[in-house]
Amino acid sequence: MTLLYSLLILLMLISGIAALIFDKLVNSIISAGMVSLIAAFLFYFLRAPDVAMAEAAIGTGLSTAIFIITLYKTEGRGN
Amino acid sequence: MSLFYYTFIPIVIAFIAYFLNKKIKLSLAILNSVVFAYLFYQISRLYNQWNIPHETISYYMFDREIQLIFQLTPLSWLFIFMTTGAGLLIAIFTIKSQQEYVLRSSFHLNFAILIGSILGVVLAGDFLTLFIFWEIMTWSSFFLISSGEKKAAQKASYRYIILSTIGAYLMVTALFIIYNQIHTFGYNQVAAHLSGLPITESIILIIMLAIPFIIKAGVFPFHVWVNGAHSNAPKEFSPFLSGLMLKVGIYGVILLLYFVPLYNILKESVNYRGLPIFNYILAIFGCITVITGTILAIRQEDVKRLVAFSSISQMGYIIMALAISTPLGFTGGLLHLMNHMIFKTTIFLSIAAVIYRTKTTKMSEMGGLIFKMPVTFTAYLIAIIALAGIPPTNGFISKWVIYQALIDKGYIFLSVAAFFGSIGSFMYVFKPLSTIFLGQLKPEHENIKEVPFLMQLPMFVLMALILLFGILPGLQMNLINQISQLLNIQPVGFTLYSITGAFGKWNSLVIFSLFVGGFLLAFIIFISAKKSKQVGLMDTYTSGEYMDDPEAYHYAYQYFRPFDRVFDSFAARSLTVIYDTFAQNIVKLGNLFRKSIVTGNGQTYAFYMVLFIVILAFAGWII
Amino acid sequence: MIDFLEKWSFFGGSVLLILIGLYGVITRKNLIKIFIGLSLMDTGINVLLVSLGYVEGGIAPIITSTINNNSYNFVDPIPQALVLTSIVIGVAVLALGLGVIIKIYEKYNTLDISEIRGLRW
Amino acid sequence: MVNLILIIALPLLAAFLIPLFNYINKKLPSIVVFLTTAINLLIIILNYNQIILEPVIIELGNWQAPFAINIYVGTLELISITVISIISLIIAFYNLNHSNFSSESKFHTLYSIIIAGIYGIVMTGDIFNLFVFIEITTVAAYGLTTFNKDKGYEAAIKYIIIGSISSVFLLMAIGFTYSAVGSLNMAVIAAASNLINPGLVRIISLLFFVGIAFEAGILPLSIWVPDVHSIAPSAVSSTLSGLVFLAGITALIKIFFNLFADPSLYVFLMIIGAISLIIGELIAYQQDDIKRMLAYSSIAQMSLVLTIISVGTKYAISGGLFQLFNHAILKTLLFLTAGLMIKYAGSRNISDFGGIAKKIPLIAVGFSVGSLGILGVPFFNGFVSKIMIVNGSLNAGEYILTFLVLFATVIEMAYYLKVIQTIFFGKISINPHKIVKSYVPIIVLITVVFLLGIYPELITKPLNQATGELLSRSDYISNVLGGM
Repeated sequence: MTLLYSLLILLMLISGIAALIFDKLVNSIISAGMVSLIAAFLFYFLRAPDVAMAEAAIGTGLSTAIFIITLYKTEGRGN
Repeated sequence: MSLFYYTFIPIVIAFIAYFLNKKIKLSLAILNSVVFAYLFYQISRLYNQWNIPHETISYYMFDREIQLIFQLTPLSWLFIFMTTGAGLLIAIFTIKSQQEYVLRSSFHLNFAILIGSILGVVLAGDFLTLFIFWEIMTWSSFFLISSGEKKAAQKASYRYIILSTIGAYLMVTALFIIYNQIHTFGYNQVAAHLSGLPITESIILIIMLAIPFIIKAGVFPFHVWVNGAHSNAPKEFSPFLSGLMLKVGIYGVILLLYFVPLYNILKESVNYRGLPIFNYILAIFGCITVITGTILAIRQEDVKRLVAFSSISQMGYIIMALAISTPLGFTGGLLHLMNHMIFKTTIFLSIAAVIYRTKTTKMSEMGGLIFKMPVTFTAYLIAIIALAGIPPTNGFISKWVIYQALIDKGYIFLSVAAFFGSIGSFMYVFKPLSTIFLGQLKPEHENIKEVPFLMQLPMFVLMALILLFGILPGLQMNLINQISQLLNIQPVGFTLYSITGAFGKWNSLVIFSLFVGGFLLAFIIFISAKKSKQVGLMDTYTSGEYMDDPEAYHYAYQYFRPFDRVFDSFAARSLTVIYDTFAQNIVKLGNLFRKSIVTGNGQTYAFYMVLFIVILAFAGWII
Repeated sequence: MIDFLEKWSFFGGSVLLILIGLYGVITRKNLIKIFIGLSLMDTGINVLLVSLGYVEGGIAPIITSTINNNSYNFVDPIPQALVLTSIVIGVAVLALGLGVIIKIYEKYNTLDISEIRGLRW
Repeated sequence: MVNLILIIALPLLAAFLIPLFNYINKKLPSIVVFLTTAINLLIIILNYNQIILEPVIIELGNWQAPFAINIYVGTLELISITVISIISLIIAFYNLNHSNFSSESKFHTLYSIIIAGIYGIVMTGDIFNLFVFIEITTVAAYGLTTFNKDKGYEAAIKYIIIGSISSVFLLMAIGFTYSAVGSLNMAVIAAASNLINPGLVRIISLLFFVGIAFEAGILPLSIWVPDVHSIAPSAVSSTLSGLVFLAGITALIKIFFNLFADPSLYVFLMIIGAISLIIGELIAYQQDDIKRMLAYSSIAQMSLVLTIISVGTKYAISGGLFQLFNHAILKTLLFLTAGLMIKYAGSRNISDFGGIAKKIPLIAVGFSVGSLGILGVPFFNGFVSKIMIVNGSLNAGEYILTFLVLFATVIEMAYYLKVIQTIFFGKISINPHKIVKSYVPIIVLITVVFLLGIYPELITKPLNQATGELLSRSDYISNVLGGM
């Protein structure tokens, strides 16, 4: 179990770094969403299902959505 | 009337008058004159009532009540009498003279506050009261100076307030160091505490207490504010600034050295030639002040600047006389203080009258006003005779006593400086006389009239005082001896018209008779002689060239050039530059911070945050 | 190794995530990336808070059908409540920030933070 | 006794009802905000006599202290909320005439929220609640910053970035505290703080410091302040500078005196404050934009307060606190009058204010009263606090600190006097714009300034009591926890 957590955490860190180094903003945003999603899993494993649900809905869904909207309204408009 | 009200009546009336002023234009000036006249009357009735009790007001600060004490002594009576007297004369003068002046109402408001605060400073019975009113005095005079019409007034007042504040903060620091040990600000308790401390510590504290007074008195090396402030202040305020404000600084020095007898503590320190080192240095500074003021005064082209430097040099005399702390010196200092106040106010008022009519302060732009403004001319003439120290005026007597004191103690250098200043004063006071009043009238001043009567009145009063005290110095000596008795200084012998010096007696009545005789003789010769020929001012010859700038050829321009040339290198080494450089460096440092820290980039700010944590963590907060 | 991971993986991982986010905020020039960095920091702190309240072998502090008499066996609910609040606050700030970013883009026509320096000194 | 929780709840309630009121009448929101602040003042006045006798603790949901979120109102908090309520009332009154923003109801909503947040920061006795109120305040402040469309967004984005980072640090501190103590109640933490590993305490206090000081005007953290304060509308600037800073410093005081009273940390606070003080003053001197100048001056003043309070003796703390409250009053006055002058002159530059005093005398007088108060002229409220600061620092033997404080005042004098000279004695160089002149707030504030200057015991007596409470932690702990 511990190894699984550690791997998840490693994955989270890697997606976090990836979110920062990707050139295309869309990829960054999706990576950031990944981080939130993994965090939601971690919350679940930490016996916090309510927080996990909130994180999944808000962190992964809502945040990513508003990032995408912002991107669309700014530099993404041309694409 | 309670002493407390003397300080608050002018302040309260000033605010009432300020609001009245919107409706009735002259109400402020007239109301101020009436109030000052009333105060003057009340204060003159206080003479000889030295045993009226102290008054206290409690002011809750820190965690206890602090008593603000007001008390009356012969010393403080002298100063409040002079303050209200000078204030009254100037208020009367301003009724007419300020009709075209835009900042009139602010002038009167601040002037009344200033008078009230000076009364507070002088009547204060403890250091905190002194400090509070001292600050109010500084601030109101700051506003008065910066309400001058010239642009430079703002810079001058700036320099004034910064220097004064530095002084005041030194004083407050010293006061609170003492307060924390004895929990009182009373004069006697502070003195008693200081005499119990180790000598170096108490001397440092005494110096810190003395510096604001020395700054206000315009003594070298803090004289840098004086000329700017005097020359740029409103023309009606310069007389007060020079005549009285500088003297309040002297009051502080007297207060510290004699009234709160810190001199007794200083006596135990290192002595040099029979004087405590502090006093000796003060005397030397006074002497430097005399020389600097004189040399710089001679160079000036602007009449108000010239008189301002003359004030500096005269303050040097007073400081010198007080610092040598012999009975004769003390008497001479106080005499000169009173007399300087009288004649310097006269000079500045007559100059204000000239400015009122000609609207300029440049000497080379005036000339020949003697026929147009005879009263002003007479006032100026008598005042400069007093300033130069020629009998039968009051200025002579006080200078005579000071010389006696200096020579008696054998301070050759100081005596030479005093003589130098005296001779220099002949030169610089003669310059305005000959260039403003004598010489030829400028074409544009053809229609000038004498100033209105209300402006002449103060000048008449002051002229009368100059001659009165010149003939009957005993009037002043009476009060001075009372002060001396209060301060445990041996009184100087005197009668109504004579003073006993170290090397003999001065009898002013005899001298006065001689002078009157001489004057009458000269007058008869003048009447019987042939009239001189008048030449037009622009009737100047050059060698065949057309003159497009006759101003530069005016004889008043660079009047004492040969003399100035001797001291050119001295005058170039200005203290002002040092002060300014220091201030500029601080400003530059600030600019450096601004440009390098506040970059405007949000990311940099975030980085500072991280850096801040890291530095704190490794500077010992955590590790 | 496993012991070390068990003890430190959540703590270390969340702190590292915060530091990664911080690094992103400080180094990335693009405003959206900066806000991604901020949201990473938020996520990191949330994981940290929850892991601080985690009790080994405890059960979730929610009412379930399983009967549990041992009240010490619950995972501490307070940090979870804190994290819920913090998530909501975080997303509110994020939304506000992104709204401001849109306005900034309309005004400056760039998302490069080093070019948005009208206010300085 | 009226429940004190109302003074937080009322503005929050008003905030969410304002859209509704706006629907009824466009003028109504500002009146509602005015009324809520007035009611708050009334509540505080009604409770004043009781709280001054002994601290009031209100536990939410009728739970006992360590378990429930509680509100603690001791003397310090009482003075703070009194000052806050007076100033917020004055600003709300000012807004009655001056809020001509296109989205007026939003402005009033956010203003109500920020007021509620400020009260919360001051009164709360629970560290997570503190975090929530700080976030409420800052989020509302982000919103209020953007009301000046021109550069408001730029200021807001910097504010948001810095604010988010520090909120992470604050949250981290709260998490560590909770994991070490097992409670979020300030009194419990205070009681347990001696038992925690001292290294951890230092880490936690550093994180708390960073998380809160960014709202309290300490320089490297509060470097966003000039941008935000100079761009935001005047009413907001005065709220941020007067009240939010007050709340921030109050929170810091609670953290460093009640929670983790570790005297070895005070020296750091003192040095940070002193550096921030000098740099703030030096930069303020350089400014030509009057509101930026005032903002830097606020930074310097707050640093001064922090420095003096961290001396840690009774006299120093009461002096610093007095300065804090004076600053709140004076900066409100300064920002309101500066805002009116800016509107009148149509420019933010000090050099364009020449001779403005002849046209709008009361506003100019208000500005100079504020400046002279900050400079500590006798019979202005700043004089007493300045004297108390000097006394406090000398009493503790901090001679260098006294020197720095006085040196800073001299610089401060230089730049405030520049403005005063320009507005009174400068030459008129503008073509004035028409403005709504609101005299009542200015007159009220001037009156308060002189009242405190002439009768300082109005505030120094309660302040001594507050200082006594701050310095006796055990009383605080036993007050909250009862016999536990």
